[in-house]
This record gives sequence, C-alpha cells and structure tokens, in this order.
Amino acid sequence: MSAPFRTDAGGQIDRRKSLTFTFDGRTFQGVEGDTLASALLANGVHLMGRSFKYHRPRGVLGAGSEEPNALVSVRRDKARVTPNLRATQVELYDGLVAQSQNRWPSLNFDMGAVTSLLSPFIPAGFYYKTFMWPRKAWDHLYEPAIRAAAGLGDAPTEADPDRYLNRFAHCEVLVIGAGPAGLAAALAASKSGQRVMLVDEQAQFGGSLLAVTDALIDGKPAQVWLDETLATLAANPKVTMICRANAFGYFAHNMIGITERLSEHQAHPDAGAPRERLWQVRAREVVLATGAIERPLVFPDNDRPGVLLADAARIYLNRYGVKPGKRVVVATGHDEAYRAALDMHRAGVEIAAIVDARPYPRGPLVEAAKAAGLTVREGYAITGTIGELRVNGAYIAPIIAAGQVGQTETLSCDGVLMSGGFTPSVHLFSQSRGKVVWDETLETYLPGQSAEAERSAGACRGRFGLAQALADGFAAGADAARHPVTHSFAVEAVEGDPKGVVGALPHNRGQGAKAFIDWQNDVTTKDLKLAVREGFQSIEHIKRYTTTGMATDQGKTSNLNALGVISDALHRPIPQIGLTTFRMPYTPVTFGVLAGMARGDLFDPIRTTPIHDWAVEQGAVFEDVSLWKRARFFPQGREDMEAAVRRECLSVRKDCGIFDASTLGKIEVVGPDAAEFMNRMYINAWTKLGVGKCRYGILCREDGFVTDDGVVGRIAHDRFHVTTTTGGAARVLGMMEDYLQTEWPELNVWLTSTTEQWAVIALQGPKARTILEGLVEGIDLSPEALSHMSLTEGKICGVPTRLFRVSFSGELGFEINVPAEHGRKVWEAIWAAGQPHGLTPYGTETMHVLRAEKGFIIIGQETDGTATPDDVGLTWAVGKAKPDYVGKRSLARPAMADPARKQLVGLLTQDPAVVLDEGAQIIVTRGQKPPMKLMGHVTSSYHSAVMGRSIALAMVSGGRARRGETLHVPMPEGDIAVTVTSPVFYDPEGARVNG
Amino acid sequence: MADLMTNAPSMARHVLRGRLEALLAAEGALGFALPREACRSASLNDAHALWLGPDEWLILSAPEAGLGDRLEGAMGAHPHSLVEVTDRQVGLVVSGIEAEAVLSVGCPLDLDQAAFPIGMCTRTVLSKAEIVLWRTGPETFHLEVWRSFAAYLRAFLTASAVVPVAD
Amino acid sequence: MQKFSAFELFKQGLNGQAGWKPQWRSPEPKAAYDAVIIGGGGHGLGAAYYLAKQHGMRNIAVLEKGWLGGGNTGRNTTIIRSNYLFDESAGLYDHSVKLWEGLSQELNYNVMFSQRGVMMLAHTVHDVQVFKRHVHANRANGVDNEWLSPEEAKAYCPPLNISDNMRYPVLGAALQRRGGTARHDAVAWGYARAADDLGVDIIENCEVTGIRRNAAGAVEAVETTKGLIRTPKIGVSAAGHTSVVLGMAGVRLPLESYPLQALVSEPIKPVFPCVVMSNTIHAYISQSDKGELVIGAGTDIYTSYTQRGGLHISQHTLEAICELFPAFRRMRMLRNWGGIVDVTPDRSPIVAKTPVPGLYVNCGWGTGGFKATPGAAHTLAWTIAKDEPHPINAPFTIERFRDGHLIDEAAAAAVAH
Amino acid sequence: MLLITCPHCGPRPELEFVHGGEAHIARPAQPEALNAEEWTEYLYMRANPKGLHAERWRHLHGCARFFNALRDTTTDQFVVTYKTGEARPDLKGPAA
Ligand SMILES: Cc1cc2nc3c(=O)[nH]c(=O)nc-3n(C[C@H](O)[C@H](O)[C@H](O)COP(=O)(O)OP(=O)(O)OC[C@H]3O[C@@H](n4cnc5c(N)ncnc54)[C@H](O)[C@@H]3O)c2cc1C
Ligand SMILES: NC(=O)c1ccc[n+]([C@@H]2O[C@H](COP(=O)([O-])OP(=O)(O)OC[C@H]3O[C@@H](n4cnc5c(N)ncnc54)[C@H](O)[C@@H]3O)[C@@H](O)[C@H]2O)c1
Ligand SMILES: Cc1cc2nc3c(=O)[nH]c(=O)nc-3n(C[C@H](O)[C@H](O)[C@H](O)COP(=O)(O)O)c2cc1C
Ligand SMILES: [Zn+2]
Repeated sequence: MSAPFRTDAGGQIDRRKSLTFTFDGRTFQGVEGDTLASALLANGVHLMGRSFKYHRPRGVLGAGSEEPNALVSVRRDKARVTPNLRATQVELYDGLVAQSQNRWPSLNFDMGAVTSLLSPFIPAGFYYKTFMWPRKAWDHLYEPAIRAAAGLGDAPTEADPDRYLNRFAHCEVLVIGAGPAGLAAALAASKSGQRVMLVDEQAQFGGSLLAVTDALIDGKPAQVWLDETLATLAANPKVTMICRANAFGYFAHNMIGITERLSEHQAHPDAGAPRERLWQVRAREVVLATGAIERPLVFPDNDRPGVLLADAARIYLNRYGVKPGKRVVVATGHDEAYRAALDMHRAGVEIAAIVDARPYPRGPLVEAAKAAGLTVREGYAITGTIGELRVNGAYIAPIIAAGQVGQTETLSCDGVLMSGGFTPSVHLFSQSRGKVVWDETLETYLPGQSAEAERSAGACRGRFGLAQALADGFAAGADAARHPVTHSFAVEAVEGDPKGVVGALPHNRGQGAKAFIDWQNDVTTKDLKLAVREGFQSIEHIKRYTTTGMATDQGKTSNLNALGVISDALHRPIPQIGLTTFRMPYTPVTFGVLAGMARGDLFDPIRTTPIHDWAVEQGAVFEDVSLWKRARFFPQGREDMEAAVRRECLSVRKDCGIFDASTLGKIEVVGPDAAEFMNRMYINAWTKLGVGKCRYGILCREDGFVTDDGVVGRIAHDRFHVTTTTGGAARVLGMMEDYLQTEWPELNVWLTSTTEQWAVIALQGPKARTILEGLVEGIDLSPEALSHMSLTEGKICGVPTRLFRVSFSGELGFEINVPAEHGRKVWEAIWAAGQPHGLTPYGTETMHVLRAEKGFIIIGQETDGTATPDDVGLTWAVGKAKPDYVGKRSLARPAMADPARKQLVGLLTQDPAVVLDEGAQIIVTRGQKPPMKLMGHVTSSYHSAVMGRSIALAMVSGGRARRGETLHVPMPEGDIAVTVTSPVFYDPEGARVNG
Repeated sequence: MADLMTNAPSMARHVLRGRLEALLAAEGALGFALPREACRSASLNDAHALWLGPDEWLILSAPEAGLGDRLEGAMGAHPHSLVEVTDRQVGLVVSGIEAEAVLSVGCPLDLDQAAFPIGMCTRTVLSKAEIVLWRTGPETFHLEVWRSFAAYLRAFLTASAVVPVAD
Repeated sequence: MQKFSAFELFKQGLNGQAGWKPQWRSPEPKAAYDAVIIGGGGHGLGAAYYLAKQHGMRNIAVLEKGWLGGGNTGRNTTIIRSNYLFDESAGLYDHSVKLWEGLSQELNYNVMFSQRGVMMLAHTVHDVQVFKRHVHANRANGVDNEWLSPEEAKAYCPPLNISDNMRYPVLGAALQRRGGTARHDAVAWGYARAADDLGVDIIENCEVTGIRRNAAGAVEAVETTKGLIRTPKIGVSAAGHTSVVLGMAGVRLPLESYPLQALVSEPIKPVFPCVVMSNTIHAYISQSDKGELVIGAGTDIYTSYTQRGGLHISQHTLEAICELFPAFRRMRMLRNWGGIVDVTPDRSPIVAKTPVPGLYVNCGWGTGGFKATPGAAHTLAWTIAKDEPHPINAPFTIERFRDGHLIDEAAAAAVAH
Repeated sequence: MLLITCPHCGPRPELEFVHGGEAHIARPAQPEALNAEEWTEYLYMRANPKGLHAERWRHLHGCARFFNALRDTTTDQFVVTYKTGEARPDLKGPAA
C-alpha cells in the first residue's frame, strides 16, 4: 500500500524499506528516513493533535524542533511510554506505536472542544478573576476541574527501565548546528589540527542543505558537496561529530550541555543499550550555527490542520518526498515561500495562488514564480481559512490601508503554506548571556556583544543566503581555531530578500476571529491585546498573564510575532518592549539523562567497613549514616529490634560486646605544633596530655555551638590521633584545614585523614580484657599499664595496632585500631576468642542505648547546632587557662548565659513502662491547649534493660535546676508525667569502666 | 571489562608533608627529587612520589621496602608529617584503548594526552568519589581511591563501559 | 476597583472582554511620600497593601527596579507550609498560612492557594528523629503536622517509590495538610491591584540607587532612576539585593546571596496530588494547575547575582526526583531558571527596624519566603507604621546575631523551601 | 559548572572545589578584646557585593589548598585568583 502523498523519487528516504506503524490504533506505512510527521503526511494525515486550552484540532506546522502542534505519545511497551514528543522529531521505525494527546474520546471528536465555545468567557488569565466563591469550592470543584482540563499527555506510570549515560568532553572548537554555516565552520577549524566537535539535533547532518535541490557549491550539487564535506570531517581523527544531539544549554565559562539520543530511533535497541547520553562539553571556543526558525503568519484560523509553514512544506517535499496536499494556497510576507511554491509546482502540487502581503514583492524568486506561471496576488492578506479537521479553503483580501482590507475572495485548497520570514535562533547565544540587538533592516534580534568565547555564524546571525552562510561559517571556524585559513565558496543559488513581516495581518473577520500567535498554548492576538488593556506593559507580564511563549516549544515560532502585536497595541516600537529571557533547555530534556547514572546503588556511593561482610553474614540490619552503612542490630531468630537490642545491651553489661566503630572519622595531626593547634581548635586543653593518654575532645564552631566530639589520643609528643563522628569527619577536617591554612599557616603541623586506614573494633564489657589477653603481643593490658583513657601501640593477632582503652558504654572497654586490610581477620580472631565468654556483636542501636544509660551525648541528637558545651553539661571539658579557642568569644554573648537556656537532663517517666517519643515536647503545667508553653524536648529515649525501665535524655529550659521536678510530655493521648533527673542513669560513680 | 580494570599490585603508601629542610632530607632517602611542578610524579624503581599539593606528596613504594621508616629517619627533627595510609586506599588500573573515554564518563578533567600527559597525577573526582588519577601510559591510568569507595568506583566504571565509546 | 467575578467575566465576554481596566495604574513618582517600599515582590507589595489597609497610610509608593514580581516572587516553587521547628518560626509562618487561607477573597484576586498537603520525607533514622520532633513541636504550637508510615505516604502520593531497594529508602514522612501551593504571579498582581486601589503608587522600572539621611542620621529620601523621592520611612523588601540596598544607608547585614534554581517539566495530566520535599536527598516537587511538575533544586555553592546556576545542581535534584518517582524518569524538563536568595547565618529571616531611624528591613528569607508573603508583609507594615515590631516578628531582629538569640532552622532543613 | 583557575593547579572544573565565603576576613588575634559589635562584624557581617567579590575557594578535590579569587558576581567571570596570604589585587572591575 503506497502512501498517497509520497512522491516517486528524490529526498533522503529509502522507499524500498517500508516501515509499518500505528497512530491512534490505525496502521500506516512509512519508509526508512521518515519522521512520524512525514510518514503521516505521506498518508494524507494532517490532524495530529489538539491544542492545550481550546482543544482545537491541529495539524503539523513545522518540520523540526520548533513544532508546536503535533505532540504525541510514543509507546514501546508498558514501561516505555513517552508523552509530548514532537512528531517532527520522532524518527520512524518499524512497529512504532504513537498516540495523540489531550483529547477524549478521540482525536476527531473531542469533547474538550466545548471549551472553544466558551472561549469568549475564558480569555487570558480568566482564572484569576473567578472561582473565589464559595471558598471551599476552589478545593473541591474548581481547581480539580481546571487541572483535569490542563496538561498535555499522560505521565508514564511505570518505572523507566532505560539507562542513561554521561560524558565529559573537551575541545578547542565546538560547532553547534551542522547546516552550511556549521559545516563550513567545522571544516575551517578542523584544518588547524585541533579538536573540533560538531553537533546537530537532527538525525542527519546538513541542516537546511538537506532540502536543497537546485544549488551548486564549488561546482557540485549541494547534496554531493554535503556528502564530501561529511566524509572529510569524518576522516579527521580530531573531529567528533554527534548527530541527534540537542545542544540544550549554554552554561558559564563555555560549558555546553548536549543530550544525544542513542537508541530511541531503533526498532529493536540492544537489551541494555543506553537510551540517551548527556555530554558536558567544555570548549575553548564555540561557534553557534543554529540557523533560523520560520515565522508563521498571524491571521484568523491560521491553526487549521493543513496550514503549514512554507519552508517546512518544502522540507517535507524535498527531504522526505511528501506533498503537503493537492492544491495549496501559499500565503507569505517573505521570498522563501516562492521557493516552496516553485518546488511544489514542479512536484505537481497545484498552487491556487501566492498571496503576498507585501505591496511590491520583487526579486529573482518572485520573478521565477511568475515565469513559471504561478498566480501572485501582491498586497493581499490571507484573512482566514475554512474547514474543521482539515482546511478546505482560504479567504484572501487586498490590503487597502494599514490595518484594513478590501473585498474578500475565497480560494479552495487542501493546504495553506505560509511564511512570515525567518527568526534567527539566538537562544544559545542569549543563554550565554550575550546581548542581542534589534536589527532595523531585518526586523529581528541578532547576536550583539558576546559574553563568552563564542561567535555566531550563518542564519542565526542574519546571514541567510547559502553563499553568505558558507562564507560566514568558514570565517567563524577559522577565527575560533585561531587558524588563518580562507576559502571562497563558489555558490550558484537563487537568493531572495531576507526581510519578512512581523505581527498580525489585517483582516475583516470580526471580533470573534481567533488569530493564533502561540499555537500550543492557544494564545491569540486578542489575548495579548487584553493583557495590554489590563495594564500589563512589560513583556514579562504579558508572557505570564497570557502564557505566550511558555509552552513546550518556548515560543520558537511565536515570540517575535507576539512582540509585533504588543508593539501595535502599546504603540511602541518592538525594541522598546524588551524580550523575555531565553533559558535552557533549547528543547525539552529527559529527566533521566540529567539524572544519568546516579540511580539505585550508584545513586550515592555505599561506603562499607572492612567488617561489613561479616555483619551481613550474621544477618545484621543496617542503617544509613551519611554515605556509610552501619550495622544497627544483629537479630537472632525472629527477634525484632527491641528484643535484639535488649539482649545485646545486657550482654555488654554482663559479659562483653563487640562493635564495629570503623566509620568514626580519624585525623592524624602531626608536627611540632600539634598540641598548640589542638589547643586553638578544641575547647579542651592539650598541652599537658601525656603521650599515651586520651581525652574526650569537644569542637565548637566559631559561633560557640558544639559541632563535633570524639576521643583524641596522643601518640607522640608531636602526633595526635583525633577521632570525629561518622558524619562529621569531612566537615571537621575541612574546618581544621581552613584555620590551619588561612589563619595559622605559620604552625608546623599537618593533617591527614586516616579514617579508612584503620578498622576500629570496640570491645566493651567486663570480660573485654580477658578476651583480648591472649591476642596481643608487646602490650600490657593491666589497669596499671593501660588505665582508662590511655592508649598503647603494639601488635594484635600479629598485626600492628593502636589500642585505646576507652569506653562509650560505661563498661571496661577497648578500641582496637588495626590497618583496615586486617580488620576482618582481627575481628574474627577476637570473635573466636570471645566465644567462651559470651561475646555478642552489637550495633548502633545498642551503642546508643548504652551511652544514653551513661548520659553521653550524640552530636546531632542531643545537640542540633544550637547547643553550647555548657548546655550539654560539658563545661568541665573547657581548658580554663587557655586564652582562646574556636568559639570561645561567642560563648561570652549574653544569650549564652541566659538561665532559661535548654540544658541536658535525664527524664524518668512516672510509669517505668512508658517509653517517651523522641522529639516529644516538654511542658511545665499539665493540661495545656495549643499553643503551649514549650520548655524543651526529648532527645533520646529507650527502654533500658539494665535499669529495667525506660530512660530518656532531654534538653529542658533551665533543666539542671529542675532536678526532681515533675514535668509533662503532651501527647495526643494525654500528658505523660516525667521526673527530671541527672542524665547519668547507670553506674553514676563510674566504677564499671575499671572492669 | 576484565581487562579494562585491574587491581594495582599491593604497595605501601605514605602521605608526606613538611617544610623545605624535611623535604630535602626526604629526597635523600628517596634517591630522587620530589616533583615540585604541580600535578607531576617522579619515580625510581618501585618508588613513586605523586605531587598532590604544594607541600603534599603521596609516596608509593614496594610493601616490604621499609621506605616509610627510612623517610622518617631521614627527616628526623625537621618539621614534617609522614603518615602511613597503606590501607586507607586501594589502587586500580584502568587501561586499554577505551580507558580515556570510560574515565570521561565520570571525570570532568580533560584526559587528552596533550592536557593530561603520562606522569601527570592529581586528586580529582570520578562521579561521586574522590580519586587520585595518575597517567602511567598512553592508555593506562592508575587510580587511588579510599577503600570504602572502591566498590562504587568499580561498579561505576563497569556501568560506564557498556557502549563502545570510541569517539 | 473593578470587581472580579464570574458574572463580570460573563458580562465582559458578551462584549469581547473589551471593558477591562488596567489592574493597577502606572503613575509617575511624586516628589514625596509618607513611606516608600523598595522592592515590588510579594512582600513589598503586600506591605504597601497592609500599610494602606490597616494603618491608613495612603500616601505611599512601591518602587520596583524591574517588573512587579520579577524577583523571587516570580521564580519560586511556591511551596507553602508552616511546620517549622521553633516557636518563633512556627508563629510567623502559621500567621502567614492563616492569611493565605483568606487571601483570594481579601484581594478579590484568585491566588489559587491550593492546600494540597506538604509531605516531607525521612530517609534516615536521624531524619525520623528530626521530623518527629517537628510533629510534636508543631502540634503543641497548634500547627497541624502528622507522622505517616511509608505506606501512608504512598497512599497520599501514589507515584512515590517506597521500595526498600532504594539507596535511601523512605522511612516515613511528616505531612502538613494545610500546606500547599499558590500561583506566584497572582500573589504579586493581586496585592498590587488591591494596593493601587487604596491609592498606593506602584512604580515599575524605578531602581533605588541611593538612600539619603539627614543630620540626625534618619532617612529623608531615596535616589532613584526616576529622580529623588523624599520620605521619612523606607521599608526595604529587596530579597537577594538587600545587602546592596542597605549598603546605600551604610548598614551592613549578615547576608549572602546565592543562586537558587528551579525547573518545570512539560505539562501532563494530573498525576501528582500534593507537594513532596526531601531535604536529605534534595528534591522538592509539586504539580501546577497548568500541569507542569514544578521542581526545586539546591543553591549553588558560591554567591552570585546572575539569576542562573550550574547544570550539576539541577542534575542533582533530578537524580533525587527520578529515584523517588521512577516513572518520571522519561518526563522532560521544559524550562529551568534561577533566582537570587539572601541567606542569613541561622537561616531565619530578619523583619525589623535597622540602626538607621526610619529604615526598616525585611530580608533573609533565603530559599523559603514565598510561603511567608502575607505574614512578612503584614508584620513589616506594622513595624513601619508603629516603629516597633509586631510580637510575631519581634524575635527576628538584626541584634539577635550580636546577642546570640539565633533561631536556627538550618538544623530543621538543609534547604527550607 | 564554573571553570576555576587554581593558583597551583591551573583551570579546573567547579566540581573539584568548595566555596569558602568572603576573603580577607582575618580572625582577630584577641577575640576577647573585641566588643559585641566588633565580634558580630567578624562573625556574621558580609559585604555580599554586586560586582567584584574577593572570596575564598578551596581546591578540595585537587591540591586541597585554599586560595582567593576576585569574581564579578554579576557575570560569574573570574578576574584573578591568587594564593592565600597575598594581598587583594588592586582591581576595580573585570579586566578589559
Ligand atoms: C528557585 C526558587 C525557589 C523557591 N522556592 C520557594 C518555595 O517553594 N517556597 C517558599 O516559601 N519560598 C521559596 N523561595 C523563596 C521565595 O521566592 C522568596 O523568599 C520570596 O519570593 C521573596 O519575596 P520578596 O517579595 O521578598 O522578594 P522578591 O520577589 O525578590 O522581590 C524583591 C524585589 O526587589 C526589587 N529590587 C531589588 N533591588 C531594588 C532596588 N535597588 N530598587 C528597586 N527595586 C529593587 C527586585 O527587583 C525584586 O522585584 C524560592 C526562591 C527561589 C529563587
Ligand atoms: N534566504 C533566507 O531568508 C533563508 C532563511 C532561512 C534559511 N535559509 C537557508 O539557511 C541556510 C543557513 O544555514 P545555517 O547553517 O545558518 O542554518 P541551517 O538551518 O542550515 O542549520 C542549522 C542547524 O542547526 C541545528 N540546530 C539548531 N539549534 C540546535 C541546537 N540547539 N542543538 C543542536 N543543533 C541545533 C539544526 O538542526 C540545523 O541542522 C542557508 O543555506 C539558507 O539557504 C535562507
Ligand atoms: C511555579 C512556576 C511555574 C512555571 N511554569 C512555567 C511554564 O509552564 N512554562 C514556562 O515556560 N515557564 C514556566 N515558569 C518559568 C518562567 O517562565 C520563568 O522562567 C521564571 O518566571 C523566571 O523568569 P526568567 O526565566 O524570565 O528569568 C514557571 C515558573 C514558576 C515559578
Ligand atoms: Zn589546586
């Protein structure tokens, strides 16, 4: 079944390779090289979508990424559904399934079109003026209705199984756009031997050249020149060419974001083949050769299916071998439409008339059309179209005065090809923060002063003709490469006048007529004028009030015409109206390709300790702490967390527990000034700490609030082993480096992160010494030799160790640091040695309970960035004699001495079985109604097995003075009475650390 | 993939920092000058000094050679810091015709030989991990990464090498 | 004021919508006003409205260097909520939410305040602790906030991924049902129209370039690109530009201005019923009435006045969005933009008198001041009119940094949208 | 993503850096000697200029050194970068 509108020969398609596809369930045939749009047109299908607001039937308007109308959903399988794709960019493959959008029940008959009838009452911004009463109806009636009517396609519902890649790239010259200007630029730059990249969003390189049929370049037909040029570039190893590549963003310092479609165009992509790739290209110089976008004419009912841009129609004909209809009206304000008319005429499409709004169009193209016998109606405007789902006639009328037309005539046709001229694509230039300037002659904005190492070439800076584009491109390429090559292209081509028309054509069709400016968002000339009438004068306001230029095409075809209409309404020239901001992306970019490889396990690195696998084998349950996975508890059998933690806690207190503390941050502070540096950083005093001794260190920020803590051991006179919290490791090192490098560079001390050098095994419990005894060499574990808060070096299980005698549980405890590579071996040896002694592995949850029983704080749990050392009961740690330390001056601020500050206390519920909620609030008098007078909150709360009851830590206003007081914790079920106590619940004398 | 990525042979690692006298003394023990040019390495037999910062070098050496002790001994009382980090990180060798392209999936540096010649080394990032990247041959890179990031790095590189990236 | 209503729309419809008048006048500035507000964002326009409406000051002007609402008011992700941790903040933001609840009616302008619920996801044990603390504190303060299990969170927001094979599984969520979104532009326009109706002069394209002080040090005039304007009272509501404006009066502030980006997807049929925020992995998302997914990103790491930021910042956010809503991976970004947010060290705003008599400032809203628009405007107006703060904004002084009475919501949220 | 010239390593991508806030705010030698206003000034008050900004960066994932830069905050273009400890170059605006 051959498609009725397909020509017999020519174009960039392969007629022998037939492809079957469906659109809204109907099966069609296309050929290799088609886009969905060209294939539908070949089958005579123009109606491809419905508009956003009025659900007007819409046909394809353009042939590329500027398309506002023909948006479809493409479905590969249940999980691979993509809404809002432009049919003009969807490459056809065998078996493609496409669906129209925003219509119900069908594209031909859409109930939503009733909004078209209501259109007099729902102008731009109508929703701001109504739906306010009754108040509740907004939530339940109006807003849901507005939402249901809005939106285009349906979001996918399944997780996207496709993969996306990333790529950083660098080059000396990046050329964006591979039309004649871009190709010439790449050619010139490539001669320098530097790295050149050439990208184009289309499936083929060539840009406008792909539809050129009659021009000669350097004596060769354009297509031959194109093929040869591409071959030359491809043969150069320093040239990287990427097609299907949307240069979507121009970022600071010449970084360009590009997305490349890798497999979407294939019928059967390889399993696992990535769908798209993000290129982040840093270019020394950029050449923008992005071409120009054809401008529609603005006249009533210019949106009927069958109304196309003239150059797009020419592309369909010459590149895809597709005729837009049998008999067309060519409506224009620009010479290029004559080229389209001539090509149509040659292909056998009847030209009902060329209707030119300009009074005296002249020039070679116009003459050629006349010579070919085509009817040219000079000084005529197209004033409307007839037809519903497809245009079947056009009204035309002579322009008799500015804004006025004479007698209407009707021409029958099945297509209207229109052209108002071309608008240079200054999107990327503008994104780069270059300033555009208004060009009086061309009546358009052109690139002005550059802000980056960049230059524009070809149609995107108003050099429209083929010869001009080639010459301009070549010069730009040479300039960008700083390589003085020249070439003068010999071009034989008929060129027209580059100037066109901007704004709306005059008509006599009355108030009700809708002349569309922004097709996709259904913005008409009337909407723009209404906005002006309502006082909106800034183009930014008009944009936002009418939504013009805010659809998925970002106004590619509409922005300049909108300015034209507003200029008329405000009686101000266009350049005085201003321009809205061009923003990335140039065309829409898939979320997935921006998210790239960061998904699942690659979302963020998963950091694990040397002992991690052992814990996995034991069935540990893990929690995320910054990037780390930490074992939270080790359930046995069917135990839940509560039961496991209870058991683990009791084992530690009775026998011994083993805990993986490897994630703690570690910093080696080394150098003759190490103690001085520590003095300045930490609140504690370090000078007198003996070698082989440890101290619990507190670090404040300069604003006086506690930011981190950890045990610090003195390894040698000039060497400290500093530990930090797991989450704080990088922050603390960064803070120390900051002071060291920028405030005290004279200090002879250096910092090295050793977090991952050491695996850290905490052994806590009365039997810890007994278990360790047989494993160490050269280490005296006796309390006399290794007292609480001291450290020693020696060997364990044959490997070197830094052995700390410290306790975060209140029991006799050791922290065994061994080189990470040996961590698991040593752990297992200790584990084996501990078996006869009831050694139990425990996780972070038990660790938290044990320390809470002892009243030890956790940074980030008891503190929240607003607690001073004194607030959390650590005044004892302050080195009183020190002149200064980070945070000291801030602690002298008035608020820091406020007796109402929250202070760390213990809370005991009057009912010992009740475990308070962490985060629960505290009030003094019971029975309050909101807003209550809040005195503090519960920071930690657990069932304590060893105490046989619940315990909690809390930050309470003036808390230390409230010991013994009864306070209340308001809960939805009622207040819970609590007694304020010391935060140390267990072994307050601290006898147990001695074993 | 197996040939794209291999584990580097085991080696001893030290971070060397210090004032000039200490550095000169260290050079005596090393038998070669510490590279003073940014992002360059110097080697003698199995010992390598990688410039990481203006007063910071990563010293790689054969595991049993005892270089750390010799360095410490040589620098004596001159202000310095020598910290062993042998176990802190692991070495990974990425090599082959696609090495540059695969690394460029996650590394934002220009890895062209003209910009990143043999012998160049630097801390940088590879996707979400910090690495030390050291070019040891036209198509060979030695990566040093903190050990807990190694699994991520391997998985990332494996995922990066799925399509031919010979561009 | 020409009344907005369905009836009026219908009437005008019969007449080609020809009878609508300008929503506000575009007057030339007078030589002097009783008070001048610098900054025509929601906060500044709102302050003018309340000054006129509640304090009877009619001879006042709003000076805007560009177009109304063109600052952060026109660039934000419109998330509104009041479930802040500290009493002071909860008081200020809930004051706002209460005003939001009647704003469309008060202004006779539909600002599309949509109480769709704001859900904040917890991904770690620490998150759970922090959010539960919020829930408890909010309830005790009379601010609605409730804790949801992962399953309840999914029921509230069906596209949410709660599987535990995520890198950071959802462990629960705090939901404020009264939270939601509003139409940003309408807020600026609605206040402008209502203020204009009360006689306030709204002057666009009028940049303040200097502040003049008299011998006693008090303000006496502003220099602008439209000439000198005398006034004894100046309220500054210039968001990202506050340091620059107060610098004109010699006042230094604890502020830094960062780029903050947002983006929208192509519009789609309704799929997303609420607002979801994840501070831990940096995702902020809702669906607008027009159908786009509106997504907030994080700030860049450096200060800037360029109203744009780096691609990697948007990438980071989309990573999180795609993880949380894996079906959206095939959705496409339609537009991305940036704003300039002024951030204080404790992430709480300043709405206060300054050391300069007659000079009042409202700033430091950082990444989260849209939600506070009515409340900030209302309390700023009060402060200007009475030369002393309203009890609700009394804690939000500049002096709190000197004395240490910080209100540190940074602990509460990395980015407080 | 900015391209930042580290005075030690040369031009490198922003991903390797962290920003360190305003430059040339030296920590007072004797904080105790400062009155409340002076300490507040040191701790919190920032120029936050629209235009040339002297700021600190750290090449964290590179040489790990802090350094200073003059950057125009209205364009994000760097005018110069220089080592910590060096005086702020006497420049008024972007190099012409
Ligand atoms: C991307 C992004 C997302 C955000 N998301 C949220 C969110 O989800 N929820 C939330 O609550 N908040 C959010 N915010 C923050 C919120 O947008 C702002 O806090 C709020 O809009 C500030 O309003 P404003 O009126 O104070 O400032 P603006 O709207 O910025 O108004 C200040 C005005 O002052 C003008 N001005 C400045 N200098 C001068 C001068 N010299 N002379 C005259 N005029 C001057 C400016 O042009 C501007 O119009 C977000 C911000 C951004 C940028
Ligand atoms: N006489 C006229 O008025 C007139 C008008 C328009 C076009 N033309 C013709 O246009 C040609 C001008 O050549 P040219 O090279 O400047 O333009 P071109 O249109 O031939 O090429 C531009 C190319 O840039 C690509 N592109 C645009 N934006 C892109 C992006 N963001 N990312 C990736 N690719 C992108 C397009 O796909 C296209 O291939 C001449 O041959 C001329 O005949 C003439
Ligand atoms: C909530 C919200 C929704 C938006 N939706 C759209 C949209 O649908 N289409 C669009 O083009 N821009 C949309 N924008 C972005 C604006 O076009 C614009 O980028 C933003 O107001 C910043 O202004 P600027 O880009 O002109 O600097 C939206 C902005 C906001 C704040
Ligand atoms: Zn560096």
